[in-house]
Amino acid sequence: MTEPTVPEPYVAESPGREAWRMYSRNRTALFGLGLLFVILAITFYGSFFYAGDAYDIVWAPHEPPMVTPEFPLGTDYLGRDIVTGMLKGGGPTMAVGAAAALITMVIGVSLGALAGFYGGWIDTALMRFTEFFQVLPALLFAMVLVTLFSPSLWTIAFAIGVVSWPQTARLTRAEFMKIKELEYVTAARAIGAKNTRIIWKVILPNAAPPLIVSAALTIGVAILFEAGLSFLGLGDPNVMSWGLMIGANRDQLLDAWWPVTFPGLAIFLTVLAVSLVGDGLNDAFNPKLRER
Amino acid sequence: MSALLEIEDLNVTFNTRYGAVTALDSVSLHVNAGETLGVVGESGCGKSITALSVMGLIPSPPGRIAGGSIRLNGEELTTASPARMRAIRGAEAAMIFQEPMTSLNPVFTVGAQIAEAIMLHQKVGADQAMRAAVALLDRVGIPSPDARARDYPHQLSGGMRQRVMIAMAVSCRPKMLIADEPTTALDVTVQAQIFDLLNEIQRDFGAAIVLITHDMGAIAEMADRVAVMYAGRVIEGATADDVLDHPQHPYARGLIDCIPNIAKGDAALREIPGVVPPLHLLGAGCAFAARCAHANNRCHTEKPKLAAHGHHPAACHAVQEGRI
Amino acid sequence: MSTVLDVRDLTVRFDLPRPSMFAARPQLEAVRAVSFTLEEGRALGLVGESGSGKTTTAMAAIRLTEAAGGQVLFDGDDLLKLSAEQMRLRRRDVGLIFQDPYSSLNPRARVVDIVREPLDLMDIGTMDERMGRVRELFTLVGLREDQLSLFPHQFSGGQRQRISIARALTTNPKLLVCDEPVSALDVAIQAQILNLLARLKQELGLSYLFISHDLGVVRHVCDDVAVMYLGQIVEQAPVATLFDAPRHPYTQALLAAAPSLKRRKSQGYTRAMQIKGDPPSPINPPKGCAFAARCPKSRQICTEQRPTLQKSDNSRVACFFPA
Amino acid sequence: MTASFFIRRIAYGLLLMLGVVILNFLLIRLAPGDPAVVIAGEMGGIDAQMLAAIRADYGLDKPLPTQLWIYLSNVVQGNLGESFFFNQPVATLISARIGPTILLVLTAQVLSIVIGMFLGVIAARKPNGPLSGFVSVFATIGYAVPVFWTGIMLVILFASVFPIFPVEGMRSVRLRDAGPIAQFFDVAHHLVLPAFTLAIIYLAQYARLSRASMMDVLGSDYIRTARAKGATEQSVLFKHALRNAALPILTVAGLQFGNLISGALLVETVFNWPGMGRLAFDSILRRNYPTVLGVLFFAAAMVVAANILTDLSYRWADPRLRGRE
Repeated sequence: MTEPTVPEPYVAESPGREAWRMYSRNRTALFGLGLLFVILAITFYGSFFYAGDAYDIVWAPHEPPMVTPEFPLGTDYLGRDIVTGMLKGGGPTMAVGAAAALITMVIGVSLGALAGFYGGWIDTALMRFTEFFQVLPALLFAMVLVTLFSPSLWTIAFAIGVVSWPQTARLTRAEFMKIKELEYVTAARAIGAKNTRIIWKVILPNAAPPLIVSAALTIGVAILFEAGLSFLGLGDPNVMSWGLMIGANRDQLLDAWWPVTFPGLAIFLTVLAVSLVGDGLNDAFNPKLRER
Repeated sequence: MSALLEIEDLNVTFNTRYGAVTALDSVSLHVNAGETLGVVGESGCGKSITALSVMGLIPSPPGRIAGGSIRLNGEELTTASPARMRAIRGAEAAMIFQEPMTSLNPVFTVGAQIAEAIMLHQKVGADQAMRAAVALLDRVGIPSPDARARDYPHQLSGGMRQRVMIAMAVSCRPKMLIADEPTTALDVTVQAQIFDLLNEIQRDFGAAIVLITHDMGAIAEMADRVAVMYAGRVIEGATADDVLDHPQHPYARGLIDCIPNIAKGDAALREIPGVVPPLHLLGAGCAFAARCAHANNRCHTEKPKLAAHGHHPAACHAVQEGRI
Repeated sequence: MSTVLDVRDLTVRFDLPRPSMFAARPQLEAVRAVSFTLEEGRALGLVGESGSGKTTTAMAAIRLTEAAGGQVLFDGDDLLKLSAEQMRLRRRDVGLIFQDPYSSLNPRARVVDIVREPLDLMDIGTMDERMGRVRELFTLVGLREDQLSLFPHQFSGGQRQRISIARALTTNPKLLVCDEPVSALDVAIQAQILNLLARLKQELGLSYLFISHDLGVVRHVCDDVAVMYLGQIVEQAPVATLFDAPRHPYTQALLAAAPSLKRRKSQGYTRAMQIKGDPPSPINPPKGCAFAARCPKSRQICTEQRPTLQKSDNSRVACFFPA
Repeated sequence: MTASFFIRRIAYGLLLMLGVVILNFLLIRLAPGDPAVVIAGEMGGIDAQMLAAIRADYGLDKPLPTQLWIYLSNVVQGNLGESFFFNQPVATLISARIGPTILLVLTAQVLSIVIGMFLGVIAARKPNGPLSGFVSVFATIGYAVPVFWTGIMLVILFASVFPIFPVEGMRSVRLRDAGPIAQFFDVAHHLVLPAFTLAIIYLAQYARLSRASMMDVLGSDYIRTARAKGATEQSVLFKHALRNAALPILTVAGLQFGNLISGALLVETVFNWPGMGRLAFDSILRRNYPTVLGVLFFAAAMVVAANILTDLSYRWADPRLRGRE
């Protein structure tokens, strides 16, 4: 005797597709995604159209915006074009953000997964290690690392990754601990699945939604970090970035507001876009909201 | 004599992503003073919504009482002011819930939580309320009530917590006590204790009890009268003996025959095929028609009314037409 | 009739957090020297309230929980002594069904993969053969082939439990461990699953280790019943004997507490036997009989000595004063 | 029980601090180049004699474990090294600047928690109301704005457009000899912009978090129980719900403390606030490692202290944790 299910969706909607359907219903989240694409497109294509070097002195210093048509956003204290700086500075800022987020996720997810899955002394040891890193104020620690190992895009990305993984590790651990108690994990063991399979094929896919959200938000945090370091003069001095522009011009900020305002706005919009995407993913993955 | 609680043609709707769905459809019930009414049905049939409507605790939004009346002691509750409802809740009508684990506030002692209920409705000081709380804990069979009053909920067992909930509910001697699946989360020996306690409380305090349950066995032991609910409607109502011994509605028959009973052995259980339809997919006809062996064309197109025909009232065309 | 499962003195302990930094780590003895046998083609019910250790006993018997001691003889081997890989390969002979149909299926896998996975893991047959087996199982448990590629959340609770059963049967096990398989389902659906389990047992000659707190369900499904209290079996008997003539006071109390359609308020029903309080904590089990504190028949000896299971005919009871 | 918990918590805190010291040591050793040069600081005006003195002091010619031991015993004696640029012991240098940092960080913390929770609780009453919308938007924006940029914008705004708050330093020069009350108000006046800049990010986050947490709690069974016994809306909201809803805020506030100090570093730099952040910034520009590592040490100590306080207050607020260790 079969039960007729109600309602009967005969189309198998995969979790990913369902998440996208939920995501696309969310207007703010779509706005964030659009904004992100626009920013990426501008910084990517823009640097082709503006062939000049961001370090080139092209005009008189402190030219205000909207005065000279060639320099719509004005020039900085040395007479460098701000539009060029913004276009050339976006790539490195975002690249460092993405690389740092990747490092963060790799360290955080592996340690968190090990701690959460195995528990016992492994968990204790790894969590003590994590707590130790959480005691160090992240930006200060990153500053120390960058100064000791001399600033370059790589050391900056590395330093940001090294200081920001603990939160990801905690989140991953919590997810793993929660999921490993569920019956479908025991079921996998009961049909003879090995630990590696359970970690990779059973728990990780189910822990993925919050981790993906956290990855998106980590990119935002990493961009803010990079900006903060550059602002403090610890950026890669050879690569223009938004934070560097603010840091270089901040001593003259009372004479000229524009060289510090526009790059800051760019950082803000980028992080905003990334975090809106993160929030949207969070809602899309949330089963509670799905039923509305 | 008019009943203590009278629910007439109560309609409750909920806004969902499928639009407004009818959670309660013309529900009529009454409870006489001092008796126990059992409300029985599968999950999602509207038992708890009925109880929450009486207490004025329907989460709103998304829920809304769309029509009908609820009268407690002759007083209309659907139009009562929020202040009046607060005065009634806990004093004239009290409620205990399914999950004793989560129904008590984790950051206050149980004594304080009972004392609060007392102080909300009676002009007594904190000390006196606390003494009354301890006396109540003693009354509901909690050993060393003085010490337990100072405990936090997490320090008590599930059965103890449900006793605390009962103490809190009867603290102002309500005329009516609604128990929403009070033992579902408890072990069977503890469930027996709670049922016995509820019966004792009823004898001593003279309260009418509405017992909401999915367990026909609990109905047999506890209820004087029964209302069987299905998909937001009352489909059968009579004395407990009538319903248990002579169920009329095919759903009620199925519900009784599908229970594996400790008193009988091997016979295959009667199955009710299919599942309860989700509320947003209810059609014009009888909600049970799709699962019913006796359904005909009329069942699929016209909702049967709860009307006496034969033994006792049942909302079924087949019964009313004498087909079964 | 041969023995499928022979459990001897199975003991399980759990570590508890230390009460202070230097104290010894306290342990909770969840299962205390439990022994029972399960014969081929029969269903043994493990009955008890929460904390009685019934689930832990079953999980330890099939090595999903680590046992602290004892033997589990299954097909000539002591399962507790097998290497991890040997045990893994042995899992094809034991199926497992869970309580919660909503958390027992991986929400990110299609049901076809869920049901096929045991064959993949045990490396049985070709892909075509495996798919054939999955279709066969779907029909067997009352699901349709057009539902193969759906995800678990697209099924109702009862259907999910059917999927669980199909998965448990994939590798043709001899033994099915059912952990409260119907307690999360509505009564009408319960009946569907219980009838299915009864049919499968008969058709496939399966043996069940059936865990439940619901005496009605146990009476319906099982051939033998073991009643557990605080990590021990207090009474074991064939189902009719146990329900009609319970000997241990705890069994009597359980039967008195279970609601029955025959006991009517209208007929002035009052409970024959009422036991007080909650089960004692397994952290500090009493020295004597675990049930003594709640037992109406308790005497001095009950609080001082622990009764052992005494065999008579085909039943066993652990009580100094059995009925 | 709680006393022993407190002692254990402090012992663990000291262990963490030992870890920080060892990390500092490792950082000096791992940095490329001569550790003596690293210790002296590149801008410290090094000569050969000075380097030799440093090598002797830190035992740099001895094996690594001995070096670690020397370093540890120095730290235990309160010797975090010498700042050759300021020509002062690092500990002295930092202790003069830790006060303003604590003042800034605590003010920002209190502001953000109090205002954030207030906004969140009010917003939770109407989940779809305008205030709820504002809280979400504000939280998203607050999260995305670089804190130093907020500071810079405020400096531009208040330096030239509305000169009502000072945008630099902690005290006015003209009030150096004024009475304590005048000085107090002077510092408070200077504190407004930095504290607000720092608080705004966390304020936004706490508002969103407490809104979510409050909504969660308001849907719980015990709130229904409170309503079922006839409690008033105020009592439900502020007595039954708030304390439960505050628990996650407390957790996050504890975890965020390190980030708050990081933010203070940037804010101090923007507003020339005479705290540890400025010191760290100045020292890093001069490659003055002992000072930088000293700041790292003290900042970590602040985080450890804050964590202990968080744990204690959590146990106070949540009786479920009290029996446990």
